[in-house]
Amino acid sequence: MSEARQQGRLIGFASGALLLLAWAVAAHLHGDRTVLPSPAAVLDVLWREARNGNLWTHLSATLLRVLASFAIAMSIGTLLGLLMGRSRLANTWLNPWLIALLNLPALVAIVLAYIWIGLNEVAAVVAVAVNKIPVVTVMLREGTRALDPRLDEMARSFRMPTLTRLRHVVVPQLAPHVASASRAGISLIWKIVLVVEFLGRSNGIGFQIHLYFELFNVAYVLAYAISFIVVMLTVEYAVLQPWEQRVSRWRRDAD
Amino acid sequence: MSEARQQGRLIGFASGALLLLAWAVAAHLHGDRTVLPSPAAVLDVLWREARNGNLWTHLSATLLRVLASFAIAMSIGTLLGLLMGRSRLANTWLNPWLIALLNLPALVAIVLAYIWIGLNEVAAVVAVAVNKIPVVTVMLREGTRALDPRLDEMARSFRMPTLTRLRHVVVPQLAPHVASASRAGISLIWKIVLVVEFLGRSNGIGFQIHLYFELFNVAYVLAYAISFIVVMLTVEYAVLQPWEQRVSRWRRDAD
Amino acid sequence: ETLRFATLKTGTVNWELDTIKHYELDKKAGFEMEILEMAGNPATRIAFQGGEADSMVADWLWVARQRAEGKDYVFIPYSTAVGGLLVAPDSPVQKLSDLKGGKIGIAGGPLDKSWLILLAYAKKTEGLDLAAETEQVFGAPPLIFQNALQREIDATINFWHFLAKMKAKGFREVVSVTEASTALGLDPETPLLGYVVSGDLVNNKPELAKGLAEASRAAKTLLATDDAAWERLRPMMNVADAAEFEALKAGYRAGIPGEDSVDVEAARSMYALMAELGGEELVGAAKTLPDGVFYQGE
Amino acid sequence: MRIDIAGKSFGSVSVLGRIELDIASGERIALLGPSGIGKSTLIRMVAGLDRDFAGRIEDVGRTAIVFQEPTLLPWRSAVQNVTLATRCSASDARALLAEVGLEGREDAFPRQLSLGQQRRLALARAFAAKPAILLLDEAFASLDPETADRMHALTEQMIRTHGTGAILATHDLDEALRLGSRLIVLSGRPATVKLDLSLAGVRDDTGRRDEIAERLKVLYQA
Amino acid sequence: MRIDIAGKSFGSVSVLGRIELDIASGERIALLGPSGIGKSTLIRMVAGLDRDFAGRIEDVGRTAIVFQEPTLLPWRSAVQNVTLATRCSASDARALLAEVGLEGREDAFPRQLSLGQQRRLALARAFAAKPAILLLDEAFASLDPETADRMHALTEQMIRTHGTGAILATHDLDEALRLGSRLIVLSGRPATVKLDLSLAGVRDDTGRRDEIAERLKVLYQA
Ligand SMILES: Nc1ncnc2c1ncn2[C@@H]1O[C@H](COP(=O)(O)OP(=O)(O)OP(=O)(O)O)[C@@H](O)[C@H]1O
Ligand SMILES: Nc1ncnc2c1ncn2[C@@H]1O[C@H](COP(=O)(O)OP(=O)(O)OP(=O)(O)O)[C@@H](O)[C@H]1O
Ligand SMILES: [Mg+2]
Ligand SMILES: [Mg+2]
Repeated sequence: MSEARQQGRLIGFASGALLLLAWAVAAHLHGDRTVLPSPAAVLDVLWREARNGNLWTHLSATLLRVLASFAIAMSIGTLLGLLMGRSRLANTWLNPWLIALLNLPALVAIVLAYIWIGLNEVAAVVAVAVNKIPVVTVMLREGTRALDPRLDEMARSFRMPTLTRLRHVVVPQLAPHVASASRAGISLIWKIVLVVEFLGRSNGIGFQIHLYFELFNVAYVLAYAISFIVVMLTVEYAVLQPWEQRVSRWRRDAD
Repeated sequence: MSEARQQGRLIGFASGALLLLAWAVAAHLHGDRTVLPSPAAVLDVLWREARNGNLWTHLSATLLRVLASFAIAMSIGTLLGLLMGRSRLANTWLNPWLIALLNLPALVAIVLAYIWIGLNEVAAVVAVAVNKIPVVTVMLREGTRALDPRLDEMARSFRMPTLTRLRHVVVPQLAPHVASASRAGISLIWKIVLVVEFLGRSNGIGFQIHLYFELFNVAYVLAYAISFIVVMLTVEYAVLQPWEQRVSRWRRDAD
Repeated sequence: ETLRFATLKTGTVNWELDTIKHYELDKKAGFEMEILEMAGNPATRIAFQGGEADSMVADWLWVARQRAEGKDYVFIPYSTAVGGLLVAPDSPVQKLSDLKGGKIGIAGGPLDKSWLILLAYAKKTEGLDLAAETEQVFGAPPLIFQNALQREIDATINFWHFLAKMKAKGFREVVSVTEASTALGLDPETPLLGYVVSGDLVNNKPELAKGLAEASRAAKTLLATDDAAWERLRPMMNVADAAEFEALKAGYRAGIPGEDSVDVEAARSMYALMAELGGEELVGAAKTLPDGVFYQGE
Repeated sequence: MRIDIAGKSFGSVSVLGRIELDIASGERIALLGPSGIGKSTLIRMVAGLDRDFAGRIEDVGRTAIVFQEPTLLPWRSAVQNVTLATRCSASDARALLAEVGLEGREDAFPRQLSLGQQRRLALARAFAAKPAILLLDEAFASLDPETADRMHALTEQMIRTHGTGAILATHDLDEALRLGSRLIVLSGRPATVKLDLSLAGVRDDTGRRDEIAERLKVLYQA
Repeated sequence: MRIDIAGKSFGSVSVLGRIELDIASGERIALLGPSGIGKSTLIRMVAGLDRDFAGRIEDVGRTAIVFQEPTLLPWRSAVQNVTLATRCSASDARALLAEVGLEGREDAFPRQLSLGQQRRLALARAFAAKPAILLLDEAFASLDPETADRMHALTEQMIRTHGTGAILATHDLDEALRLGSRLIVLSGRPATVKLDLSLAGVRDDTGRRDEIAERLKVLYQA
C-alpha cells in the first residue's frame, strides 16, 4: 500500500515535470516571450514578488475571500440541495429560483452586490457565494436523489438519531458528490473571485492579474495565476487525496 | 401521476410569479430605478429589443457558442472523467494537469486562446471548452469511482458488448452526475461565454451586458440577463425535467 | 488601405471615429477605417496585441511603459481631456490633505493616469503621500460612479465622461488633472490620450499613420464648431438630459489638443518626476521617458 | 399489536387483501407463503416503513428488523454497523459478533464479508437493538445447516431471555416450528390469511408436522 | 476444465489453500461448505472475475453466473435485464420469465419485485445465456419449497437438453443430490477440498445420503 502510494507520488511528480517541460518547449517554439514567457521567466517573477512580499499580500487576500465564500456556499448549498433532493414540494417551489440564480450572470450578481452592499469585503464575499450556491445546490440535489432508499429505511427502522444518520448514512453516500462539488467549487469560486477583485477590490490575485494584464505583462499574469494553482495542488495532495483515500477504504478489496 | 405533474407545473408558475413579485416589491422599496429597475421597466426593454431584432441576434450568437462549447466540453470531459475514474494509472498521471487546468483563471485561458488562435469564433469556443472540460472531468471522475463494482462484474461475466455496457450499465449510474454536470455546466459555460464575449467578440448577450454595464443601464443589463434565464428555464422544463422523469422511473415504487 | 480600430463601443473615441466615418474623412486622408467594436477596454488590448486591430486608444504613460519593456508602440495624440478629483456637493474637502483617512474611488486601477498625476501633485505641493494616507477603492468605472452617487466614497477619480455627468449633478472638483499637471511643470496641452499604433506601421506605411492623424484632426475641427455634427451623435452618447449632453460636448471640445506637436521635453520632465516619486511601481522599468513614444509626423 | 389492513397495492396491482390479526405481546408469528405473495411487504408495513395502505397497524412497540437483504452500511466496519444502528457499546457488539461467528472479522467492511456473514451481521444488529418485536425476513437463508442451527439457537435464547415477540417470514416449515408459536400462511391474489393456527406442541409431533406440510403444499399451488 | 490454485488471499487473510480439480465437460459439481469458507470466491475465480490469485484456471468455456445476490440492472425492466445481458430475443426472454413464474411482471423494474422474484429473474438470465457451464451461487435460496422445486426441475431440464456443465454452491444436500453429479466439500482454514465424490446413484439411496450428511456435519464443525 505505502509502496503504491510512493509510486503514485513519483508519477505525480513526473507528470508535473512533464507539464513544465511541455510549457518550456511551447515557449521556446513560440518565440515571442511577451506572449508566452518561458517557465524560467515566470519563476523569476514569482521569486521576485515573493521576496518583496507582494505575492503574500495578494495571495492571502484572495485565499481569505475564497475560503469565506467557499464555506458559505458549501454549507448553504448543501442544505438547500438536501432539502430539494428530499422534498418534492420544496423542489417544485424552489426550482425556478434555483434556475434563475444558476443562470444569473456573475457580472450582474457582482455589480448588484457592490451597489447594494457597497465596495467592501462583505459585498465581495456575498457576490461570490451567490454565484456558487446554486451550483452546489444542483450537485447535492442530484446526490440526494441518488441516495439508497434501503439504507434510509434501515436507519429509520432502527431510529438512528438524525445526526448519526446524517454522518454515517447520508454523508458517505454524498461524499463523491461533495468531493466533486468541492473541487469544481473551489475552482469556480476562485474564477469568480478574480472577477470580483477586478471589478471592485484593491488587492488580491485577481486584482494583480488584471493589473498586469492591462500592462500586457504575461509573465506576471502567469506568475500570479500559478501561485494560486500551486496552492490548489498543495491542497489537493496534502488534504483532499489523503482524505479521499481514507473515506474510500471500504471500496477496496482487502483490509 | 398526470395530476401530480399538473400540480407541479402550477406550483412552478406560482413560484415564478412570487419571484417576480419579490423583485417588484424590492424595486418599489429601493426607489432608485437606475440601480434596480422594476420588472415592468425591464420587460419594456426586453420587448423593445425583441421588436427591433437586437435580442435575437445576440441571443442566437450566444446560444450557438454555448451549445458548441457545451457539446465539446461534455464529450471530452466525460471521456476523460471515465478514463480517470476507471484507471488509477491514468488518474495519477493526469491529475496534476487536471488541477492546473481547473484552476487556470478564465481570463488567462481566454486571452491566450484569442492571441494564439485569433479573434474568432473558434478561439471563443475553444476558450470556453478549456475552462469547462476540467470541471466535467472532475464530476464524471467521482461518478465513475462510485460505480457499483457488482454490476460491472455482472456485465463482464455476461460479456456484454462495450456499447451495451456503456449505455445500460454505466450511463444510468452516471446519470445523476451527468445531470448535475449538465445543469451546473451550462450555467458555468454561459458565465464564461459572457467573459469571452466581453474580451473579444462584437456580439452576444455578454457583449450587450458589458456594454450596458459600461453605460450603467441596469434595465438593459437585466433584460439581456433575463433573456438567457428564460431560455434556460424553458430548457429545464421542456427538456431536462421530462427526461429526468423518464429515466428515473425505476426509482419509484409502483409502475 | 484599411486601418482597423479596436474601440470600446461606449467610449468617447467612438464619437470621433463615427464622425470620421460619416463625413468620409478617412477616405479623404487616404485610408479606409474599419471599426471593431468591443464591450470592454481589455478586449481592445487583446485585439491590438493579437494583431486583429491596427490601433486602439490608451494614454501615453502606458505606451511609455510598454516601450520601456521593449514593445515598439507609438502614440498619436487624441485628447487632452482628463478628469480631476471630485467630491460631493456638501463635502467639506477643499484640498487633497483634507482627504486623510478617507476613501478615494478610482476607476481603472492603480495605474490610472489621473491618479498617478494627482499622486505626484500631492507629494509635490502638500508633501502628502496620498496613497498611504487614504484608502483607495479601485473598481470598474460605472461602479465607482454609482458608489460616488451613493456617497460610499469620499472622493472620485473617474473617466472624464463620468465626471462630466457627476458635475451635472453638482459634484465639485477639488483639483483638476490639468491644474495638477501645470503645477508639476507639465504643458497642460500635452495630450494624455491617444491612438496607439505599432512602430512597424509608422515605419512601413507612414502614409497610414499620417492619414490617421489628419482624419482625427479633421474630425476635431468639425466637432469643435459644428453643433449639427453633435446632434447626429447624440443617440450614441447615452445622455439622460440636455445638461449632460452639453457637459459632454463641452468636455470633448475642451479636450481637443492644440495644433502643435507634442512638447516632448515637458512630457520627459513629467515622466522623470513621476518615476522619482512613484518608482518602478508607477512607471515600470524605465526611469526616463523612452524615445519615440510620440508620433512626430514624417 | 393489532393489524387491520383493508388492502395494499402497488400502483394498480393489489398485493394484500383484507388482513386482520390480533397479536399478543411475546407471540412469535411464523409467516409463510409462496415467493412474491407479500410477506416482505407486510413486514415492512409492520415496521412502519410503508404507510401507503388502507387500514391501520397499532400498538407495534419497538421493532428491530432483519431485512431480506442484509442492508448494511458498506462504509462502516462490522462493529460500527452494530453500534451505530443500535447505540450498544462496542464491546457488547464484539461479543454479539463472536456469537454469530464473526470473530476476527469485526473490523471488516461489509463488502469484505461473504453473504452468509453479512446476514449474520444483520442478525447481530437486530439482536443488539433489544427490541420488543423482532422482524426477521428470511434471516436464516443461505446459511449452512450447522450455522443456521446455531443462529436458531441464538434466536431462541434471545427470545426466551427477553420475552421478545417476533414475526418471521420463512420458507422452511421446520424453522417455523422451531421458532414460532403461531403459524400464519398467506396465499391468494390479493393475498389473505389462509391458515392461522397455534404451533404449541407441534414441534415434536411429526404427524401434525407432515399434515401441515401437506396443507401448505395445497395452499402454495393455489 | 482444470482448476489449479496454489492459494488465494484477501490482504493478509488466506482464504483458499491449494485446490486442484479436473472437471470433465458436462460434469455438474455441487460445491458445499460452511458459510464464509470461500465458495463464492472460488466461483468468482472460475468466472474470471477475480484473477488476483496464485495458480491458474484453464479451459473454462463460456460461463453464465447467478450471483448470490441477484445483481440486476435496477433501471431496466425484467425483460431487458434478460435481453441486454444475453442478447436473446425479447420473446424468448418473455417465455423464460413465464417459466420461472414471472408472468405478468415482465415489465417491472427489479426494485418492484420480491427478492425471490429477483432471484428467479437472475436465474432466467443465466439460462438465456445458454452457457457451456452454469455457475449457480445459491441460486435457489429464499424460494418457497414449491417454487424451488419448479426451479430445480427447470435447471435439470436445461442441463439435460444442452448438456450444460455446472458448478452449484449450495447449503442444501438434497439440492446437491438432485442437480449434482459430483460433490465437492470445502473446509478448513485456508479452505481445501475435504471431500470429492461422485453422486451417481446416491439420489435414491437414503442410506448413502444420510451417511454423507453425517460426514458433512463433522467437516462443518472442523
Ligand atoms: N415497489 C413495488 N412496486 C410494485 N410492486 C411491488 C413492489 N414491491 C413488491 N411488489 C410486488 O408485491 C408482491 C409482494 O412482494 P413481497 O416482496 O412482499 O413478496 P414476498 O412474499 O416477500 O416474496 P419473497 O418470498 O420472494 O421475498 C410481489 O409480487 C412484488 O412483485
Ligand atoms: N473482498 C474481500 N476482502 C476481504 N475478505 C473477503 C473479501 N471477500 C470475501 N472475503 C472473505 O473470504 C471468505 C470467503 O468468502 P466467500 O464469500 O467466498 O464465502 P462463501 O463460502 O461464499 O460464504 P457464504 O456461504 O456465506 O456465501 C470469507 O471469510 C470472507 O470474509
Ligand atoms: Mg420477501
Ligand atoms: Mg457465498
